[in-house]
Formats: sequence, C-alpha cells, structure tokens
Amino acid sequence: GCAAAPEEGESGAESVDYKACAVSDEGSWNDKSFNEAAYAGLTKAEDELGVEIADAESASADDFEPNLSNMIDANCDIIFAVGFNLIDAVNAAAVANPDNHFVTIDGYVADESTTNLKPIIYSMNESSYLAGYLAAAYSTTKVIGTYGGLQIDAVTDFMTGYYYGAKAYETETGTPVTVLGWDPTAATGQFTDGFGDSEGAKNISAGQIASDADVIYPVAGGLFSATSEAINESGKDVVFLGVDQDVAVTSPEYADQVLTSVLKKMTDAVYDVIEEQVGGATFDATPYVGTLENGGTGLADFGTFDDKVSDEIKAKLEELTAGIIDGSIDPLS
Amino acid sequence: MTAVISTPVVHTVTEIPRKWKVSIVLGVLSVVAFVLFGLLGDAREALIVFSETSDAIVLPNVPVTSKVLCIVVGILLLALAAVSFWYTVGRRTVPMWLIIAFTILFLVSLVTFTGAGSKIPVVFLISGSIALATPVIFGSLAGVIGERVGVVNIAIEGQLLAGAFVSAVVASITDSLTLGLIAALVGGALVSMVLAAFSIKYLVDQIIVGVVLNALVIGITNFFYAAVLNDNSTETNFPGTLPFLPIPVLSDIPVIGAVLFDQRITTYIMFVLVPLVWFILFKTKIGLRIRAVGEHPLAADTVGINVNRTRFWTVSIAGTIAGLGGAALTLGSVGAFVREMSAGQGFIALACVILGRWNPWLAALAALLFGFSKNFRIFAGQTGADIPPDLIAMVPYLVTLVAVAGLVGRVVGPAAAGKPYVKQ
Amino acid sequence: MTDPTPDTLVKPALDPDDQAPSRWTVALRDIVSGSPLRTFLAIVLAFVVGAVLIVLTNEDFLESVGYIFSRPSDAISAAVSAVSEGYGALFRGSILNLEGNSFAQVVRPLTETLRLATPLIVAGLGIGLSFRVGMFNIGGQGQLLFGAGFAGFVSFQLHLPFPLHLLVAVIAGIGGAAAYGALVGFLKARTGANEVIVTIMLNYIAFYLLTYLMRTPVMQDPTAGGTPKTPAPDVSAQLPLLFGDSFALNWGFVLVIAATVFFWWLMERSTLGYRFRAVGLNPNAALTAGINVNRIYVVAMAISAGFVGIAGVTQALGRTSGFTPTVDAGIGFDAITVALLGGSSAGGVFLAGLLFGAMKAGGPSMQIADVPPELLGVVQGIIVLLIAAPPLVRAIFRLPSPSARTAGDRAKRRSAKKGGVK
Amino acid sequence: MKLELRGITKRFGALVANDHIDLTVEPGEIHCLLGENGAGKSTLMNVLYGLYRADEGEILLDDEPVRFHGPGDALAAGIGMVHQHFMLIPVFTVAENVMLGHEPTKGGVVLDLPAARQLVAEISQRFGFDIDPDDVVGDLPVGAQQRVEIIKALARDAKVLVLDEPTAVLTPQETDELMIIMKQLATAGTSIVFITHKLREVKEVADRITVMRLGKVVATASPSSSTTELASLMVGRDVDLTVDKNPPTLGAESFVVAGLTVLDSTGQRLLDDVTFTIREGEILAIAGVQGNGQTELTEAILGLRSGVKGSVTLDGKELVGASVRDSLDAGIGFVPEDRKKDGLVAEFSVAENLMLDRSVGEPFAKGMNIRFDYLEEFAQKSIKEFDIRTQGSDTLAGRLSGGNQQKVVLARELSRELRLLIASQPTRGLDVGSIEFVHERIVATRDAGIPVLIVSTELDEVLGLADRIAVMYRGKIVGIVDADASRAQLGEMMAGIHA
Ligand SMILES: Nc1ncnc2c1ncn2[C@@H]1O[C@H](COP(=O)(O)OP(=O)(O)OP(=O)(O)O)[C@@H](O)[C@H]1O
Ligand SMILES: Nc1ncnc2c1ncn2[C@@H]1O[C@H](COP(=O)(O)OP(=O)(O)OP(=O)(O)O)[C@@H](O)[C@H]1O
Ligand SMILES: [Mg+2]
Ligand SMILES: [Mg+2]
Repeated sequence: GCAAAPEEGESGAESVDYKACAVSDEGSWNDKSFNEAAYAGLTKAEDELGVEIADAESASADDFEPNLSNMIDANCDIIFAVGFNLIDAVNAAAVANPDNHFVTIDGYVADESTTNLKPIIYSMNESSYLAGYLAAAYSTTKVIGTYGGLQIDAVTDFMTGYYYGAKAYETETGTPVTVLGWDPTAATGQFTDGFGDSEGAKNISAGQIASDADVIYPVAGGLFSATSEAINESGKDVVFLGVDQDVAVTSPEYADQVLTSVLKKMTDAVYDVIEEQVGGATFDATPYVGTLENGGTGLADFGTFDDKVSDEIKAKLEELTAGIIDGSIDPLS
Repeated sequence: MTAVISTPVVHTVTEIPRKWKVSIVLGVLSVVAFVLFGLLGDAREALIVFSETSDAIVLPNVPVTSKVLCIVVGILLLALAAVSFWYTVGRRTVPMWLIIAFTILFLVSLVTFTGAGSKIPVVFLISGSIALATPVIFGSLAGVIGERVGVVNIAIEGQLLAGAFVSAVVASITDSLTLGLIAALVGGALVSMVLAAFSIKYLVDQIIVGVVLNALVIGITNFFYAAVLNDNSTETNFPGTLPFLPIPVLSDIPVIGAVLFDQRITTYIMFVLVPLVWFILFKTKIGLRIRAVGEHPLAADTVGINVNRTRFWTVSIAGTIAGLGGAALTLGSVGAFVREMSAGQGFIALACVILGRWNPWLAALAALLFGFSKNFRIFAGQTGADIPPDLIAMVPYLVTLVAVAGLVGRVVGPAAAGKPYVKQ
Repeated sequence: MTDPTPDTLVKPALDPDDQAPSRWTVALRDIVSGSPLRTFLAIVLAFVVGAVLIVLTNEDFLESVGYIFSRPSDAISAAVSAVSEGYGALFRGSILNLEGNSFAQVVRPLTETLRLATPLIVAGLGIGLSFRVGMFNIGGQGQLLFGAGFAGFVSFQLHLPFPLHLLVAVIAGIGGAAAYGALVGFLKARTGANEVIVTIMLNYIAFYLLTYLMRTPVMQDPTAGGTPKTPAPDVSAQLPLLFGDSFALNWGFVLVIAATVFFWWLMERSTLGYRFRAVGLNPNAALTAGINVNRIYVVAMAISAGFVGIAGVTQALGRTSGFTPTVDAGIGFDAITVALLGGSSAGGVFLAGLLFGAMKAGGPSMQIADVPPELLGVVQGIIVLLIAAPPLVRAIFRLPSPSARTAGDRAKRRSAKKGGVK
Repeated sequence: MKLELRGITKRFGALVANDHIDLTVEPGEIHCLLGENGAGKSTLMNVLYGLYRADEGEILLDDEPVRFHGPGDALAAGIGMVHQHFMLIPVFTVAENVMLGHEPTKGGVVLDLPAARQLVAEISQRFGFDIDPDDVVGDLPVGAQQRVEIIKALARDAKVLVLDEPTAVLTPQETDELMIIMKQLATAGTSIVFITHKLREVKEVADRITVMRLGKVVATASPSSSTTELASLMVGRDVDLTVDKNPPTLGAESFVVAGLTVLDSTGQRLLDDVTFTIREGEILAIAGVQGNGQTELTEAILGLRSGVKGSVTLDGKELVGASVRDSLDAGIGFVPEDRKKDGLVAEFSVAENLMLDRSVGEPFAKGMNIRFDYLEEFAQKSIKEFDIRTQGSDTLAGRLSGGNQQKVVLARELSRELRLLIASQPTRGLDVGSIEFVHERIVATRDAGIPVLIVSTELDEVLGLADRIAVMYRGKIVGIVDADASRAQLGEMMAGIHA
C-alpha cells in the first residue's frame, strides 16, 4: 500500500445533461446474456455520449414498481424496463408519469393512448429458424436439442423457430431430424427452474447428449456455461448455439464450442434510442421490432467453426434469410 | 431434582400390533405399476441403451416392448407386496431390503413406461441421479453426524451454500481447484462452528440458529455476489471444474464403470464417506462417544467425556462435509457460483436424515431417490411424455412429503438431539 | 434431568419423543424476553457490520487503500462517503425523501415502508403464532402462495360488486391458506411427521402447483402469452388506495393493523390463545389437563397459516395487475426472521415488520447509490442472530447479566432477608 | 483408598446445597450418608465426582489434595459412582455402556467389542450377576440396570464407590442382595459411600454414619444408634409420620376398574388385567417398586394412553375410550407423579396454572374471553387456602419451590367438583411440613365421601394414608390387603411373591 496517490480531477468523456436509467428483470445485469446486452447499451452511451446512468436490479417481481418509482424520483430522463415481466409495472408507471419517457424491452404497450412508452421487441423466431436449419445440417447424428430458461413466449419464440428450421432441413433433404426439448404443437419441452438454475441446465444438456444430440440451443441466458460443462463431461463432439450476444466474442473461453450465436441486438437498440434523445429528437413511442430485415436480429459469424460449415449451407442460410424477409418462408410453421 | 424414573416393565410380548401402513403403500404402488404401466401401458418399443459407442466395451442396445416388460416387473412387484403383507400378518416389520428392492423395481417399471417409443439411456439415468444426489448426500451425512451428537443442523442449506461460494471464489482467484476444495471444507466448518457456538455456548435453540444462519449465509453470499463477483466474474467466479479421474480398467466395465469408476474427486469422496461415516459412528471409539453424547449427554459426562467439546468438534467436522457438498455444486458440477444455488437441497438433506433414520447408508439411499426423481423430470421431458412439466417438477418434493408423513412418521432419533447440555 | 430409560410408551395424542417443551421453553423464553435495549443494540451492531461491508466493497475506498500511507485521508473520506451515501439512500428510500419536490414525494418513502411492511407484519404474526404453540412453521412461502392463489382466483374469476367482492376474495385467501396450514397440523398430529420438513416440501409443492394452474385456464392471464401469470383482479376486488393516487399504500395496511390487534387479543386475552400457549410451553401438562393437544396443533396451524394467508391476500389484491408464482417475493422466509425479531408478540412483530419493510423500501435507492441492497439481507441476519443470543450481545456491550437484575429477584432477596415470603 | 472432603460448599444461586461439609471415609469402610430429601447428599457426591464444581473446599485422596475438572479426573483417580438417576444409555448394549469412556480398542480407534463383553462377563460372574453383555439396557428391568451401573464402576477398578440411593428402585430382596455385594467389596478394600434415607439399611451395613440436614452435617453416628435417634437427627425434630385420620365412612362402590390392560406399541403388556374397586370415602393406595405399571395405571384411567383394554367406570360411566377431557368432566382430580412435566406450565404464572384444566367456559371464561378478574380472585383464595408461598399470583410457577408447586396442583385439582381423586407420588420431594399438609388435604377429600386412589413408592406413606393397599408387580396387582398389613408381607408382595 505505498503506491503514489493519483492526481485529482480525472474524468471520462465530456458529460451531457442527460440521465438514462434501467431496471432489470429478476436477475443481475451480468448474466452474460439478455440483461447484459441491454445494459451494455447504457454503458456505451455513458462512454460515448457522456450521459449519466443509473440502474437497479430487481430481486423479485415485488421490486419492479419501487425500482421504477425510484428511478422516476432520481430524475431520470429515460427509463428502460428490461424484460417481459416488467410489462405491468412499466405500463402503470408510464400512465402515472406522463412526463417521463419509458422504454420496454420485450414488452408491449397495454394502453393505446400511452405516448411515453416505447417497446423494443424482436422477432427471434426468424433468426432461430436459420439456427435450426444450421443445427440440423451441421449435426452428424441428426439429433439436436434445445431448452429454455422458463416456459414463456419470449423464450419459446426462439425454440419454435429453431424447431421449424430443423424440420425445414428434414423436409428438404428427407433425412429425419429429431429435435429434443421442444415440441411447438404440444407446447411441451424442457425448461430449467429459471435463468439461474445451472444444475438443471447441465442435466438437461447431459440428457440430450446421452440421447445423441450434438447441437444444443440453450435459450436460457447465461446458462450456456452449464451446457458447455455438460459437453465437457460427455467428452463428445458437441456444440451449442449462443443467444442474445455473440457468445464466442463476449465469453471467448467457450468459443471452441459455439457454432454460432443468435443475436438479439439490444445493445444497439438501447444506444440508438439514447443517442436520438440526446441529439434532441422528440420521443417516438412507435415500437421498434428487430427482424432479420432491419438487422435487429440475425446469426453471428461462425468463428472457429467457419471452415466446418460448408459454403453450400452458408448459401442456403442466405437463401432462407431472403425468404423470411420477403415473406415466402414462415419461420413459425 | 424430582426427575421421575419411569421404566416400563418388560413382559413377554403378547400381541404386537400389526402395522399395515408399509404393506398398503407397497400394495397400492404394485397395483398401479402392474395395471397402469403394464396392462394399460404403452405397447411401443423402448430401446434400452447401456453403453456409448465410444465405450471400451460396447454392450448391445436392448429393444423391449414397454408394456411387456412392465407387466413382468409388475408381477414381481405384486409378489414383493404380497411378501410384505405376509410379514405384516406375521406381526413382523417389513425388512428394509424388501422396501429397497421394491423401490428399484418400481422405478424400472416407471422408466420403461415413460421411455416407450424412445431411448432409455441407463448410464445417464443412474449417473445423473448420483450427480444430483451428491450434494444432498454430503449434506445429509453432515446432518446425520450432527444429530447423532445431539445438534440438530438446520443450517445444512447454509453450509452447502457457503461451501459452494468459497470454493468457487477461492479456486477462481488462486487458480487452484485444490485450494478451492480446502476452502469449501473451511467454509462449511465456519458455518458449523457458529451453529455449534451459539447452540452450545449461548444455548440458543438449535433450530432457530440454523434458520437464522441460512438467512445470513444467503445474505452474505448474495451481497458478495452482487458487490464483487458480478463485476469481474472471470477473475472471481470462473473456477472451472474438477477433472474426471477414470480408474484404469475398472472404468471400462460397461454401465458400472461409467457410474462408479469414472467420476470426479468429489464423487469419489462421497462414495468413500458414506461407509466411512457409518464405520466411524458405529464401529469406533469416537463414534461410540459421539452417539453417547447425542443420546444421554449427562451419562456421557459421568464417564469423563467432555460433552460440549465433543459436540463442538463433531459438528464442526460435519460442517466440512457439508462444505464439500457445496464444492460438489460448483467445482464438482457447473463451475461458477450462482446466487442461492443450493436451492433448498440442504432442506432435502435434512429430510433424508430423517427418512434415513439417522443412518448414513439409508440417508444416502433417500438422497439417491431424490436425485432420481429430479433426474426423471429431465428424462420425462426429453421423451416427450405429456405430463405437465410443472407437475413433474413437483414430484421429488411430493415423494419426500409422502415418505416423511406416510412411511416414516414417528421415528425415534437420538434422544438428546436439539437439547443443549448445561453443566453446573 | 433426562430419564435413564426412554419412555417407549405411546401416548395417544403426543409424540413421546417430541421433547419439544424443554427445547421450546428455552428458545421461547429467549425470544419473548428480548429487552428493548438489547434489541436496539443488536440493530446498531448489525448496521455497523453493514457499514464495514459497504466500505470494504467500495471501489473508491479500495483504490485509495492502495496508497493509504501516502494519503490516508482519501481512504477515510472514501469510507465515510460510501457509508453515508449508502445509509443516506436507505433513509431517503424508506423514511423521508428530503430531496423531493413535493410533499407527496417527500413522504412517499414512509408510505412505501408501510406498504412493504404490510405483508411482512401479518406473515410474521402467523409464523410467530406457530412458534408460540411450539411448532416451527417454515411454510410461510407456500401458505402465502395459497392465500394469494385463492384470493386471486376469486378476484378475477368471480364478478361481484365492490365491497362484497373484496370481502369474499379476502376470506377465500385466508381460508385457502388456513386449509393448507391445517393439513400441516393434521400430518403432525396424525403421523408425527416433522413439521419443518413437511412445510418446506409444501412450499415447493405450492409453488409448482400454482405455476401449473397459471398455465391452465383456471388462473391464466390469456394475454400473458405462455407466461404463468394471472389476470388482473377485478377493480371491485382490489384493495383501495389509502391516501389517493400519489401513494401506493392501500387498505391492506389497515387490514393488517386489525390483524395485529386480533392477534394480541387471541394470544393474550382469549381462552384459545391460552391453550395455544400452554401447549407451546408444556404439551405434556396441557394434555394432562384435558387439552386436546392434537386438535390445538391443527387449529393453531390453520390460524397461523391464515395470518400468512392475509399476506398473500395483500400481495394479490393490493395491485392492479395480475401476479406470477413469485408473488411471495421472499416474504414467507422473511416472516420467520420478523417473528424471531419481534419475539412472536403482536407489538414486537409489528415493529419488526416495519423495520424490515423500511429495509425493503430503502433497497432500490441504495442500489442507485451503488450499494447492493443485498447488504440488507446480511444486516437482517445479523440482527436476528444477535437477538437470538442474548449473552453474546451482553458480552459485546458488557451489559450486566439480567439474572441479578430482574425486579422479581430483587424483591425475593429483600424478602429473603426479612425471613422469607409468608 | 482414604477419602476426605474438607469444607465443601456448593451454592445454587441463593440456595446453599452444601454448607462447609467435612467427611472422611477410611479404606474398606462402608460409610452411610443419611438425610432427608433435599439435604444435599447427591450434591455433595456430584462435587466429589467432578460433575459439579464446588464453590469452596477441597478433596483429599490418601491425604493428597486433588482437583477434579470433570468426572474424567475423578474416574482416573479411582472414584466410581452409581448415580441416583441411572447414567445408562438406553439404546446401547450392556457392553457398550460399560466400556463407554474407557473403550478397549484395536489400534486405538476401532472398538474391541469382544474385550468389553469379556470384561462384563467376568465381573458378572465374580459377583453372581446375571447380566448378558449384549442385552440392550433399555430393555432390562430396573434391578438389572442397577447392576449394570455397578459393573460400570467395577470395570474401572473403583477404589472409592459412591452409591446414591441405590435401593430406591429395588425390592427388599434385591436390596438384600445389594448389601451382600457391598460387604464383599468393602472386604476387598473398596471404600464405599452409601446414600439412603432408609434407616433399616443403614443399620445393616454401615460402619459409620454421617447425617446431613439442610446442606449441613448435623451429626456423625454409629450403626448402633437407635432408629428414632437417627430419624430425629435427620429430620431435626421428633418425627411422627403417622397420618391422623378417622376410620373411613364407606359409601357406594363408585369407582370400578375391571380387567384393565395396557399394551405398548410393540405389544408388550404394561398393565395386565388389573381389577379393583374403590368405595366412596375410601383411600386405596397402590404400593410397589417404581416402574411396575403404576404410571400406566393412572394414565390409562385418565385417558392418556392408547392400547387400553378392559373397563374403568366412575359412577357407572365408562371411561375407557373417553378423552382426558371427558374423564376430567366426569369428576376426576388428577395429581400427576411428575408435577414439572405433567402438572404445571413452568412459564405460566401461578394464576394461569390454576385454570389449566378449565380453560373453556365457566367459571374462568366468558365466551372466548378469559375472565381475568375472576381468575385473580380465585388465585388469591387458593393461595390463602393452600398456603402457597409465592410473591403473588403472577409469579411464574417454575420459580416456586417443589412443595409449593405441588400445592398449586392440589389447589387446582381439588377446586373442582370431584368424584374421584387420583394422586401419584403426592409428596415426592416435599419437606415434612408440606407432607403433613398434603396428607391432611387428601384425607379431607376422602372424608368428604370421595374415592381416592394414591400411588406411592414410599411404604411409610402408603401405610399412613391407605384404608386398603394394592401391591403392583410387573403390571399386575399381586394382591389387595388391609392397611394393617406388615412391612414384611408388603415387601414380599412387592417382589412378586403372592400374599
Ligand atoms: N442442579 C441444581 N440446581 C439447583 N438446585 C439444585 C440442583 N441440584 C440440587 N439442587 C438443590 O439442592 C438441594 C440439595 O439437593 P440434593 O439433590 O443434593 O439433595 P439430596 O440430599 O440428594 O436429596 P434426595 O434424597 O431427594 O436425593 C435441593 O434443595 C435441591 O433442590
Ligand atoms: N428457577 C428458579 N428461579 C428462582 N428461584 C428459584 C428457582 N427455583 C427455585 N427457586 C427458589 O429457591 C428456593 C429453594 O427452592 P427448592 O426447590 O430447592 O426448595 P425446597 O427446599 O426443595 O422446597 P420444597 O420442600 O418446597 O420443595 C425457593 O425459595 C424457590 O422459590
Ligand atoms: Mg439425591
Ligand atoms: Mg424440593
């Protein structure tokens, strides 16, 4: 403890008088996935735009409302409610505080007349459809798996797209493909006890591997690390697909198992909204829907697997992308 | 001091009341298995998979018709239930082997029924159950030892959590899994020592200290998780996992090899600890003293055994075992620590202590049953059996409840468990 | 002294091996006799430990420790500002927000404290009641879920006019929870099953059952899209706000005040409470005196759970939207600590509930001040641990031992000098 | 070995249980320690044994001062003790109990059970005990447990053996056997401290006698002193333990027990076909060595037990199968044998305890509300009438002395309209004054024309109170005799030999 004292008065980017705040769903910002991606938009704005930020994690659903009202009291210019579960709370807050601006990620506006609440939502089934096709094509056993962190629409949307993508491969090639962990017609599948249940995630993955799955799609936030552990334990040649962020980049320690990631580009969306506001734009409550078309969602590149994915498949994925964009392919059937 | 000696008079036993409960439960279950899984069962084929193609010795997969196998097993179950009725009619207690054999056969039937039309990966079913049971077994061993010496340990949950936390953090920071394991021992012991000190020295009710300690450990780990681990998780919460240590030759035996001889050090320790704890408790000098202290501390005191010191150290050492259970959750399974990751397994361990009648072997079996019910949820989810997943998730707890209320009921534990010993 | 031989005889009603009285006697005496001074000191001490944790995890402080010898003032000021910011935020979030722009903003934290204390108090009363009958009810979570489930079901499935609908929903919630509690009491009385384990298992069962129902038309919000969530309660079944739109505090708080008074009457003034206490303190004597101990267990667990059920009711009906299976928000477990801290008495639990409610209310603003609100969990744990161990607090603060100090003993000594009590 | 205690003082709070006690025991001597209940005998021996720490004084063994920090030290120094309340672990076998604390081992860790069995067998054989090392102690009769305790002491080669009231649980025959063993041991050089308050025993074996009263040594006597002399030394005044009572005025046979049998959960008969009747205005006393079914009998009558067969009728009303509440409502007053465990709620005030069995309805409640004013009035009346020495009606019952606790129970039980009084060990642990008071109240109840059932292990009390005496042995009534039966006859009956 004999180091020299630092000089006073260092500070970051020049600051602007704008405060952006965020309230998380149940869970922490550092979930290596959903929350983290949204939060990164905030910190990016802090670094690059010099805005002030504040955040609150919600330990339970009971915290949503106090967290939001504390943000209002803390004089936030814009408040991001990150997560589907915050819908009710943020809708109520928006109605009660017409002068504040709110953004809901994964949520929707309950009351048509609300003009201070902007939803940011994603059509994740589109990119997941590509992922499913890719997984089926990549798999040598033609058994692939998926599981969710909770059985909610925001999660099963991914899984359904994945399922039909794989089935598209099946119909196209005539090779039967088994998808473990989700059956959209019966709406039954495998889910952990929430996004923190790494033990459950590991065992579900192990079970799928034991049933010969060699590509797994964990739609469960940061729980891919548990899937990775299950892969290690099995000693088999199994890969998984990341979600939300490009896992091979954000968590490079897993890169050699990440075939690709299904991106949900919340960082950009959050940053863009703040940037617009700081730039003086009037608040625009029209929903933002991330699609393949506008690049809000999509597949990351193949990283270390680039040479293992044939050009043929890559071309096919392009073709599917175009098909989804022009509406000729429905990723939900 | 007006304690009353009231000794029941011993007479020749005339009429032992018949206790029908066990037989009736077995009877009902055997009929369920025979009719529901067998007669009304699924006629599709289930493929029983014993080995991976990559195994040294590959056993062939066995296709069976689910319904047929269930009928066969159902008949065996009916036979066992009949034997249990025969025991009851003869006023004898149904032996433990029968209950265990019945349980195993029933599970075979259940799995075969559920696996109709798909694969039954035997190794996954067994080793997954063991993996899920491991922390619970460690916890219940700690509980058994604690109650045997007279200290009720409700804080198993906290000990598991503390062990999980410190092992992940220490292993992560020092980059040494060995140090992580050692830290887990220390972490579990520390929680135990607080429990011991408060209940032995300050005479606070053991259940209350236990409950409060659980809350405190949850609070502390949550706090450090949020304040420290969260921000630089790659340095502080990325320990990796213990390597698998296959035992040469033995690990090549089909099924058994993978289940018993290709495991992590934590699992091997668990395999060794169950018999070891049993041996120490029932075959050694220190074990005799531990049990004496838990049964009748004053009597132990009168033969020169230091009751409170014995309690303190025994409970503390039991804490190291629970701490290892915590390490089994992190280093022995998924690596990183997650908030409140013990998720009630300490309480399940407590139930296993009672279900296992304060015997390490039986407690471990109870924990295995719990592990199996958790694993079954995964298996059933995968075979696409159309039982609502929320209801399947409920099964382990329902099984424990029924077992505690239905089968065990009023069992007698160590007489002095839960009572402080005060010396004049 | 323990008997040299065990009483292997089975009495009809009582578990012969359930030596609860002695254990409970000690524990309850400890809890119930908590002196205000000791409680206060325990709280102070716990906050001091909390302050240490704040400092030790504060980045500015840790940075300045690096050069503590060249400029110690940095470390000190970092420490002081971290603690004062953290606890200042706690105060701001739970008592008064002096930075507020309007009166409503200034006092809202206080009303938030009351709002969050509402379920804690009443669940704490429920758990406390079970303690006083000598049962360890860890099933707060499950009972609360049952209370919320039943109240919720009535609130959106039945459609009745305002006060009636609310009334029916409240009664349904209490009744649902009470039935669940009665089951625990029944299992204990009938099979001798350990209630700690039974209640814990029932917590899980209640959770999964409710989750399941929230995915079926019975309780599902059709707009929630697969998420297990209930529809919003009808307006006629919502607990109305107490002080208008600016404050979230609702009539649930008044309900809880009434419950507290009822609890006091029940335990201190009524014959039923008398029997509860007798069974809790010495079930053998109660049994010998003709009290049906098994029935008391069932009734007491039902009432205990009924109180916890009120917490479920306020959670379910004190909102304008539907709820999810996590509606218990940890209250079921916090209630145990509240009951312990409050000595299982009406007044004590009420105050303890307010304290914990304040901590909950202050959490978010602490978070904004960059202090993890998880800290409060540590503080709460330490408070209760210290309360549970009076000798420890006395040792830390060098308080005199109470044995020489109670009024009774002083009187005894005086009369002993005069030659005994005649 | 020679044992000497000098100036031992032991206080429990304000109570001085031992006040500067001096005591010397020569090698090979049988030294009797005589004293009433509560005189401080056990306390003194527990100090000697290292269980209690003395506040003052010292202990010398063979003239060397020793300090014991716990029983371990005392045992190592050659002191053995058979405790008044047995220190055996019921779920352990005899061998395990005997070896506990000085276990023979293989390699210092693993128990050597055969060696322990061998040791037990050897000692049993030497003294003619009939003890199987593999029996579980909890299953043994009390007499055999007593012998296990002695084996425990002998297995450690005790040079000084303390026997704390070993005869309380023995039949007269078993007592005689024990005395022979004591003499054997003394001849072999063991110093023995023998505690009892039965004068006959003292006179038979003692070499020297020390009498204690109220924590002090009041005299040293020789066995040639007369019984009355010893008794008055012990009690501190001339004793007259006879109870003043008139001949009974007998009424109807209102209480009938016929073929009462109690089974425990394992099917053992704890009570075997017990039949007797009590008439109005009559006291029937059940005599017998403790643990022969007396507890089960009273509990079965009250409805506290399951597994009861046969019939119990009071005023023609069948009570088998009725709840405790029903039995109380039928008019049974019940004084349990263990007042702390079954009679009182220690943390309740005196007043609260007085309403324990009438917590519903009149007179103590109105609706659901307790009538605190009535309760207070009732408590004051009871305190006065029963001479309960308490600071007030709000004093916690646990803070009263044993005798006053008993008076609280009596006040409660006698305040109801009774049709039968059952009192178990009504004077256990009470001082002479309280004993007289309790006896008076019991006799008064009888004289009011109520049948009374007394259970007592004190033969003096039985002989003093009873109009008729029933003797129980192993769950059976061996015989019912008149109150003028001889001690010898009763003794034989208590040992199971029919009258
Ligand atoms: N552990 C204790 N705490 C408080 N008081 C005690 C304790 N043990 C004994 N006493 C009190 O000390 C006194 C002497 O008790 P002690 O047991 O030595 O009597 P005793 O002579 O052995 O009587 P008895 O013949 O009934 O066995 C009694 O008043 C008793 O109540
Ligand atoms: N737990 C206690 N707390 C305070 N005072 C007590 C306690 N127990 C006993 N006392 C007091 O100590 C004194 C001695 O009690 P103890 O029970 O030894 O009386 P005793 O001599 O055995 O009387 P009795 O013959 O009536 O049984 C009494 O005055 C009693 O009130
Ligand atoms: Mg004594
Ligand atoms: Mg006394």
